[in-house]
Amino acid sequence: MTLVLRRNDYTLSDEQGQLVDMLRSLFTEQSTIDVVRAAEPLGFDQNLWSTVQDNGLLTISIPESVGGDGGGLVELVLAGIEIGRTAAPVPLIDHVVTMRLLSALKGTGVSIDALDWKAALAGDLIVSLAPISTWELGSQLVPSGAVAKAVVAFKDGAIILMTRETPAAQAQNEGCAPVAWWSPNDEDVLTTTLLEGHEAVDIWELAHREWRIATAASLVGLMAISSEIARGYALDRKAFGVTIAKFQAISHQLADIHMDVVTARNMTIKAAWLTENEPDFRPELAAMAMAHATRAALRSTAKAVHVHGGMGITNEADISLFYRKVSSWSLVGGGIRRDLDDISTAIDHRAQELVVTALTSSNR
Amino acid sequence: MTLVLRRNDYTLSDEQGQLVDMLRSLFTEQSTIDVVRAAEPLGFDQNLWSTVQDNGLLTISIPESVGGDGGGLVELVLAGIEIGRTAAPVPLIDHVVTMRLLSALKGTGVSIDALDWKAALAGDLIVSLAPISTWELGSQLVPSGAVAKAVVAFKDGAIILMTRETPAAQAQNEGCAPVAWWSPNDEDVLTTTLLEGHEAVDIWELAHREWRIATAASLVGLMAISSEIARGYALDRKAFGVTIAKFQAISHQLADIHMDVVTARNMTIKAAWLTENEPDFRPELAAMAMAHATRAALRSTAKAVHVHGGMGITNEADISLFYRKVSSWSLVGGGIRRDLDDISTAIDHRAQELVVTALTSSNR
Amino acid sequence: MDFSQVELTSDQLVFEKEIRELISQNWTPNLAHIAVDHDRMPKSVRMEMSRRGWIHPELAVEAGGAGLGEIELEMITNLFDEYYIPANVSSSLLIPTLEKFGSQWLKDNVLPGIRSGELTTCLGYSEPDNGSDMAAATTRAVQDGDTWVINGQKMWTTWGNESDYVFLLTRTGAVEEKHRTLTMFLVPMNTPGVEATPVWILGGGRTNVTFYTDVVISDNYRIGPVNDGWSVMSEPLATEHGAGVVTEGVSPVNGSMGAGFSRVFQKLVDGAIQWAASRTMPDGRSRLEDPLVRAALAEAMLDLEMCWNAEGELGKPMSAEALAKHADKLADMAAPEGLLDFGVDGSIAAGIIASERQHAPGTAVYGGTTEIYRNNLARRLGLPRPY
Amino acid sequence: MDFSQVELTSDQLVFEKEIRELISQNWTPNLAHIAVDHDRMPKSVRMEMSRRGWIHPELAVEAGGAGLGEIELEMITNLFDEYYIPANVSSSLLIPTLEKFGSQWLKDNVLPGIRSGELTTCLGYSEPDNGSDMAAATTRAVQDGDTWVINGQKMWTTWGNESDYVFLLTRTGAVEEKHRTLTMFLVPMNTPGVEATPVWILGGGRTNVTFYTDVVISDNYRIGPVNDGWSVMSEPLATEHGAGVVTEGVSPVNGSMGAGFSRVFQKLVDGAIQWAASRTMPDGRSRLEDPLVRAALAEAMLDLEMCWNAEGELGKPMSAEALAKHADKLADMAAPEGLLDFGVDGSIAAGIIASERQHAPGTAVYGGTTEIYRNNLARRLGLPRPY
Repeated sequence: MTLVLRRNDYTLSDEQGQLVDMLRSLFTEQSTIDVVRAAEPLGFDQNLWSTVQDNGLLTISIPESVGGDGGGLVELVLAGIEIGRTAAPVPLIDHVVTMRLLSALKGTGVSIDALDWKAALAGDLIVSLAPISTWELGSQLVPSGAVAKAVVAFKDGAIILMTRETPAAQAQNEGCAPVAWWSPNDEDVLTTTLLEGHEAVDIWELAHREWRIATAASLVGLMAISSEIARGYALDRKAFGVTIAKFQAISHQLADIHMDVVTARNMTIKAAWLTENEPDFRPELAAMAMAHATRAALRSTAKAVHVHGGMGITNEADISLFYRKVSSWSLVGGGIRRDLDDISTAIDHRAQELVVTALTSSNR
Repeated sequence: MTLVLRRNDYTLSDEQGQLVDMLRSLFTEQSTIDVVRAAEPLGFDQNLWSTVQDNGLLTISIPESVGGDGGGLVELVLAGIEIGRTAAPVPLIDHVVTMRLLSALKGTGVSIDALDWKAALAGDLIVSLAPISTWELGSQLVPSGAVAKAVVAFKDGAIILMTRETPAAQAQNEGCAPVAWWSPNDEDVLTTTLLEGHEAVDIWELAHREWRIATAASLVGLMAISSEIARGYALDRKAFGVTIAKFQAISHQLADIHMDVVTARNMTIKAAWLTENEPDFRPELAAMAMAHATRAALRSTAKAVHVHGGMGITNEADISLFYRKVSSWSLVGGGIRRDLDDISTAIDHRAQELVVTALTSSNR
Repeated sequence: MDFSQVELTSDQLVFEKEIRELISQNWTPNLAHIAVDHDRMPKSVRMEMSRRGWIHPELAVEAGGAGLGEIELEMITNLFDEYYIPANVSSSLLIPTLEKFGSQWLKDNVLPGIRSGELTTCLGYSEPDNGSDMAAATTRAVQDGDTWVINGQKMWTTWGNESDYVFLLTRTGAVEEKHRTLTMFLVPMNTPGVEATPVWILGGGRTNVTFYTDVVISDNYRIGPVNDGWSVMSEPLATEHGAGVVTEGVSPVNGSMGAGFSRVFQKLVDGAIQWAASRTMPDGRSRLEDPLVRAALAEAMLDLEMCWNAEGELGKPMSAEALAKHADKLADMAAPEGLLDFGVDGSIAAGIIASERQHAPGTAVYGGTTEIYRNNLARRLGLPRPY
Repeated sequence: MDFSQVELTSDQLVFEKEIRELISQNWTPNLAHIAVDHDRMPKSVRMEMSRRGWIHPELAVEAGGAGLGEIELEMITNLFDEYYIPANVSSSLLIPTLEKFGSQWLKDNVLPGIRSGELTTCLGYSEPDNGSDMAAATTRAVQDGDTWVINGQKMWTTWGNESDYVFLLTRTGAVEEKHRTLTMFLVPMNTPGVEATPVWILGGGRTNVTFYTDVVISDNYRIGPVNDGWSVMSEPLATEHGAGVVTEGVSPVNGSMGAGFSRVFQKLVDGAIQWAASRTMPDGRSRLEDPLVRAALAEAMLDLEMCWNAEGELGKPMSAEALAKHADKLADMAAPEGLLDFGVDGSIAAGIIASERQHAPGTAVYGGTTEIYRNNLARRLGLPRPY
């Protein structure tokens, strides 16, 4: 038995810091709360999408070999956090994760003729992923499926590509996310099988992990901004003659929110770095990042609403908008129940380790 | 479809009030914290048991036909709460529930020759129940099994009676409850089959429900006294110049404890009355009372300890004793996981009702 | 102690049948609309109920009721719930207050209509800058001979756009004097200068901001002594909070608000059960057989039973928090469909879950935040007032 | 950003081997004893470590260390954890404080021994009537020429029965002046008048009440200026709380206390996994295949990962609360065996669960209650001091 130590460095490089600054100012300026409101109910703003395209944000995390800028999952996560902070109505995460998957397929020699690659790379054609495989429902509820013309899914052991002339109709939801039901059996849908076999499973699972991590990042952003809004309100609002932030019943809720934000951010960053650099190490980290971001975002935005008292539940209040987004963004991936199922693979791994330890410890 | 209304009357009758008063003063005087401490680690005090015997408490809830006083489950629950309030080291609940089961068997003509009935009725011979059937473990962990010479269990569709010359050895536990492993395969154990078939299942299940409800009652008592102790400490203790009860972080915990006590008490009383008077109505109420009392007692006593700050975790502090008792008293019945399993039978019942409603509502 | 079923008398069975008919003829239930606490009973139903004395059936016939009892009142509540009709709330709170503090003129001219249910009321307590801290009210009432001139603004005037009267908390002295310079009025909403502007809330409900601009009313509309508004308001407020509920009888013990939220909670659980019953696992078995689904549903049912057993004031915070917790948990259980709005393809009953997730945060603030309830409970436990 | 595995140098591999040998020769792990925070590193191990400069290996050889780095320090922590050896805590906290505030005499005569680990210390902050409110300390130090006379009583003097020195908070002025009349000393525990009485706590650990009766010490033992004890104490206190941890390097980011509790949490989870692996369901399959067991274990693992990702001060309350939550949940999962003490027939690893349920409540108060941590965090977020 030998000790294994790992580094615990969550700091951003200078380049990463600059990327965050750029994204922060871009989304803060362009994705104002008015823009977000105006983009409802569909949850998509074409102008903002054009800005995203024009600023080259769609190729940041795409390999150079297929026309991208060579960045990785970590950069996508940093973008995801900034998108979450303004609830930006653009399908950047779904699109880029899907393009990364398709790039990986291209890398193994799969040809993707059913898709106009150049248009997709530029974002003129939006693509999305169907992160879970609930084919027992007949159709799949697809994030960004109401704005995408191409959806990549996993069915019967194969990675498939579904395309339509126009996006599917949105399935209405409280968060006004552009989710839609897609089915290969739909007569408007053209389906191509891209890859089958073990390699397909591996590539798909990695893409699924990337989707969870990047989506977790967007939830981190939602929580972070909710935390700041609630803090600001608690400092401003007076009751019984004092600022309500002086009440422990309020300030401790704000402390709890902060703990959730920090841990969710750190887990997401760690999962991104390790998935990118050591995909075989602790594959459960992606599901952990998503599960924690989901529950933390659900409870933190609820607390942030509650700290506002009655004002929080009015549609006028910004905080109620962020609250609404959370469940739409998080549940479309199947929810914590499915994440826990994947996390539980770590139980079997650990059970084996413990048996090994028990055996070896007598030989110490 | 016709409306069904039920009464919601939780008040005690005069007789019940008098019983509670009598029990309160008896246990407060006789089962002092010093007595409880001195009875550890076994968790049994012979003097207190003699007092219980002398005061006729063992026959309160036993039918007159078999030598009892004719009271019912509600009276046993009221006794259970008072026992819990002092963590009284006597196996009254396990004994009486088991005697009620044996009485029911007698009522159907089963003869119980393996047991000295008179001695058991008087409490000179302690009997207990093995509330869950975890025979996959080989043995059964039996509450009061370390002080009982006879244990009734359910195995392979039959109600069985196990007897020994001396009680089994205690299995050590943090709460110092007299639990012990019992097995019909043990050479010291004489096993008799009392009843098989459907009737056995029904009688057993009712006894199991009674055990849960009466045990829930004892947890209610534990919580209630913990609540009072914590409240008293919070009023006395000063920090930062004021009584700590002025801090919302403290007072809101005390409020939460109180909510748990009230709901656990009411659920237990309601379950007892309905199990006694309408055993076929909502059979899940027993498991609900036990599950809620368990979780409420676990969290409430933990909060009561925490309100004490560092003092709470010292062995000298009374509150730490009540905290220790909770898991031993509650988990020996199998824990909330098993309760939820029984509660879930109500899902199937409700699913059927909802189908019926859906069908009939169109005929309104 | 008694939890037995109430054997309805033949009169009561007739009563039930009549109400069912009355509702069927005047109302179509909207199954998508489970959280009805911001809607008002439809006027057609109310007028028919009122004509029969059934808005407050427990009152004597002469007093506008029907000389019936607690059981009939509970029957109405349950039937309204069954048909998704909002219950009649605020007016009931005011009857004892008007009887005790109302001017003779109010007793003669307004109270009968409130008793019978012909007239409706709403509550004007909170203000934009004063939510739970009502003693900080700034809406001003200035006496001018036999009349009063009112200026100010109220928040959360639910039903303010469709009520005949507002039970208004006003300031009649220095704000610094807190609860010692408050005065209550029953202001006719059709008085010039009263205006209601909608405020839409999570879940789609409507409440209002109401504006009072140079509203002139007769002194007849005053309730209780000048500057004694705190005493006048405290009883209906306590009743709203669910205080003083007796733990016997046929009414639920968890207070009016707690019981209302528990009824919504029941519908949430029913929706989740219907979702599970209509879904299969990949292996073809019903989701009702999925151990994790069963555990989630069993936990929800357990908490529902817990809420019904919360007494009086405890009912509201406990049911509000249980509702929010299980709206989240059941949405997760039913993910991804749990996020879909009612009526959307694939949502089936899951729309109830999504809608309840939107409704739940409000339940934790209506009638005072859960923090205020815990403060109040702590006081009742003999703990000192928090800082 | 970097989460890569550290490639240990050949020197470091030798270092690891040497420590393993050193431990094996001086220590037998007690698997029943997972919560070791109230035990002290065995003296035989300590002396061997000290001799090699490994108590504070990051210090220069001249300073009592071994001129090694952060990695070696982290290796020691991990190896101690593997062998169930309590870590060296309080003395490390004091080195920077003694360097900054210690008298020259202390620096010359005591600091070297503390650096090398030959001398051990304990903390004397809290008093029976003042737990988290340290500015209310009443243990009095009165100057008498070149000496001080100390009288008072301290609570929670963990290791007070086996330390060479106590870092003592005393009152040197009016109590009403709160933190402005406090003075710190490093009192030799073998001074006449110092006495330690055991206080046994949930889980079986020992801490102490220490009594100081006419304890006379030289002024040389004073640390920092008279009446400036608050400044002297604040840095080690903040370090104990986990403040200022940088989020880079090989150390866990969740602070020393948080990391310690997280390591215990890992053992709890491991114990629960071992329970599940050794149990079968009635149908004969392993409990590891029970969906509800899997869900319970997965949730615990999720929270464990969350705790490792809590930064600095957050590590302690989050890991304390996660530990308590899962001790309860896993005890329930393993019921009825979850209630049995370690080593009892049928308990197998479940004894860890029962023992952790006893240990957990303490983690929420050591070094300040979770409420104090939340107050502090709120302050760091720019919120006003609570009432």
